[in-house]
Amino acid sequence: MMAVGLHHFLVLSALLFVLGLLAVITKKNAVTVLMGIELILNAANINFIAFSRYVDTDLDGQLFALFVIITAAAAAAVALAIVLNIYKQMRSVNLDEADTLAG
Amino acid sequence: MLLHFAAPFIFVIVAAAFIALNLLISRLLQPRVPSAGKTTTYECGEIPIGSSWVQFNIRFYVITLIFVIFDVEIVFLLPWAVVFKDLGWFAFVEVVIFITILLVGLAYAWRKGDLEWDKPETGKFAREAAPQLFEEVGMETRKPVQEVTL
Amino acid sequence: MEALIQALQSQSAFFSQFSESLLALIFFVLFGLLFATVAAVCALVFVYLERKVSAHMQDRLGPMEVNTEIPVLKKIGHGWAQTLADAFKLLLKEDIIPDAADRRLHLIAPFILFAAVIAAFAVMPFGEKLVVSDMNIGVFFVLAITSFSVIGVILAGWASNNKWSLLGGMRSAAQIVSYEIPNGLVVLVIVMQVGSMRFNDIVIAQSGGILNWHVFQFFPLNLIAFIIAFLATLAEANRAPFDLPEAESELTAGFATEYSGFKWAIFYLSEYANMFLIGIFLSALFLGGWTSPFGSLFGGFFDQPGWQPIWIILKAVAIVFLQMWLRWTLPRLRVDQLMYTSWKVLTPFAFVAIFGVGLWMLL
Amino acid sequence: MNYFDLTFYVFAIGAVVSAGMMVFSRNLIYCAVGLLFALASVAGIYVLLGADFLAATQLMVYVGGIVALLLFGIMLSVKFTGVELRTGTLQMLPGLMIAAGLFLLLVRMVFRTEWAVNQPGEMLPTTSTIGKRIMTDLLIPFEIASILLLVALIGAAYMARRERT
Repeated sequence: MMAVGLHHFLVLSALLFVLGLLAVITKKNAVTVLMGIELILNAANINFIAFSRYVDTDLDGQLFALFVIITAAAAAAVALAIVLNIYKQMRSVNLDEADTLAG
Repeated sequence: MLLHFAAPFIFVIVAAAFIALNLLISRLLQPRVPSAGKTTTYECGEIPIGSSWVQFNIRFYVITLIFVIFDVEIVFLLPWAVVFKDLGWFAFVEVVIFITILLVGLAYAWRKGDLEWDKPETGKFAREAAPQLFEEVGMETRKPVQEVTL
Repeated sequence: MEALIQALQSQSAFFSQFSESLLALIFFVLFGLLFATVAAVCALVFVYLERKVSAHMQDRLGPMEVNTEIPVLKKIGHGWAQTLADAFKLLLKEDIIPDAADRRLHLIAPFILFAAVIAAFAVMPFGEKLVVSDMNIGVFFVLAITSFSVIGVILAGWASNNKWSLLGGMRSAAQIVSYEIPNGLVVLVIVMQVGSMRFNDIVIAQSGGILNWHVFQFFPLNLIAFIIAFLATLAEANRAPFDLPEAESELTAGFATEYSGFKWAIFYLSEYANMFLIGIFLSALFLGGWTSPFGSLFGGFFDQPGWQPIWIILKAVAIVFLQMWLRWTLPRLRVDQLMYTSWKVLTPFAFVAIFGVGLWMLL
Repeated sequence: MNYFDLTFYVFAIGAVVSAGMMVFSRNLIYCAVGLLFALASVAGIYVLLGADFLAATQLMVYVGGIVALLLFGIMLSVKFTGVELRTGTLQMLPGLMIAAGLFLLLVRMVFRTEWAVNQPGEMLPTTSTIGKRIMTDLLIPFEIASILLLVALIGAAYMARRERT
């Protein structure tokens, strides 16, 4: 087993990314899909920070990750508000049932 | 630097082990006589109606939402606060703009009543229900209690 | 901590055969155990103290009289045995889990609450050298790790599947998140003045006597900040007059309603450990931490390293006493007043303090 | 194996197992708890990469903020009986196949690429550097972030409030 380096972090990130993607494509419930998106963003952040440590040794990657976290917070807030509105309209948050566009 | 972060991590593990050990000791010492009455959900002696996993007031969500936005703001301001002494006026003006923009959000939530919780109406009982009650028992109706404003 | 390990390695042949990381690991485990035990003992002492304080303030009889029959110990009096008896009683009590509850989450919730508080103790400065981990983001770390308690409270409330628990958990979570904002903002005020988030830097910036403490700087802005921090931490710990989540008359015992035996005790361990943590946190930020109030008055006698832990613990206990005093003096707030205090009073004043201190420093 | 590697594997396994719990659990609250532990483990990974400030940010924003928000979101959007607190899954088998394929592709890419790896230096505190960068060359994103947060606050509060009236 080789010493932990860039590759280990990238593989971990890839694993978390596909798990997040799996949640997004297979779950019915909108809140769980949102959780999957958060996991994907975290996987991307691991990549940013790993590159900022091992490849480009200044803090660009970390700063990018900081802005990603902030955008994720804003996105989660708005997305949950939308989910609550869908629930109010349809009495369900299952995405396969939310197929009407008319208000 | 890693050592600095190892300490809290190990503290978490030790704290968990500490609780687990105590729970185990407690488990060995305690009597275990479960009965239907004991393991019923507590509802002041009544038999519980329905599950408690019910829907909640939307206000909880709105308050948490405002919290998340301001939490992010604090995270952004901490690095600024660390370097504030070195940077001076320029950084101060930037942050004043930053905070002012977010204060607009707070003012909006304030104005729209998102920060209000349902207020109990003081004096409602004395005004509406009490006179009728007094009348029923044949007592003299009293003046409503002076409303207390806080 | 590194200095201590290196000193040990250079001093003794026995220690020098181990690597530095291994020694650090052992130290952390020992200190973790120490703090977990201290938290437990703290809870016992503080429960005793709370009973005494309440007994004196409200002229109660019970806590003053409970005693053992052993003649020598009986002489001590003052109801010293009651808390000890409580501790044994809680260990011996049956742990009842309701059938309707979610057993796994019901078990996890107290772990989260307790572990978060103990982890925060790792960065607390008990002296210049007496700090387990003098992290460069210390203050921020405390803010971050204590936010776990929101999750613990929601999970405890939800897992019990009881209406009182759930309502108590929700209220508690809303209260904690509301008061975390003013708390974080006043921490900013201090970080601005010091230019560092390391606890020891913050404490050293206040050395040289009582007048250099942050409370008395930038008068009255820092005093306002201290009051905001005190009220916000009081509310985050769910202490009276902000103890709505466990308002006995309406919610039985809040999120702890369905907990019994030792699991219930863990909530109380966490609460009292949290009070002590708040005491140390506030005294490090505002009241000079481990520095003495006398400065060079007695030839610097009270500034010797041996006094440092005594000073900070004295200050922390004084703050804990203040919290108890408030509990037995003030009535409980209503929910709408609670939200009003946080968002419409404390948060705007915290912003005023930030702007004011910033302008003052620049002018 | 040294302590760094050991800690990495602890956090990596922790993150993957809890992410798996999030994906495969049917109970919504368990999903949220899985996400919680995955995010906390990722914070540990950040520390191992020398990102101290970001690790604390991760705990503060994700654990204290977003997970709490998600928990409230779950509790606000379930039906009254508690039975509905479950989430169904669709097309699990094709989903698994796509995910496995994508994972293999990513791993292949990771090992095929010649990364220009530098020898990582000593880990230094990052906060003051982040503060200086935000105040100088990242000034515009910093101010735009405040507008983004303002818009998110107003928009989300407006949409959530519609239910009340």
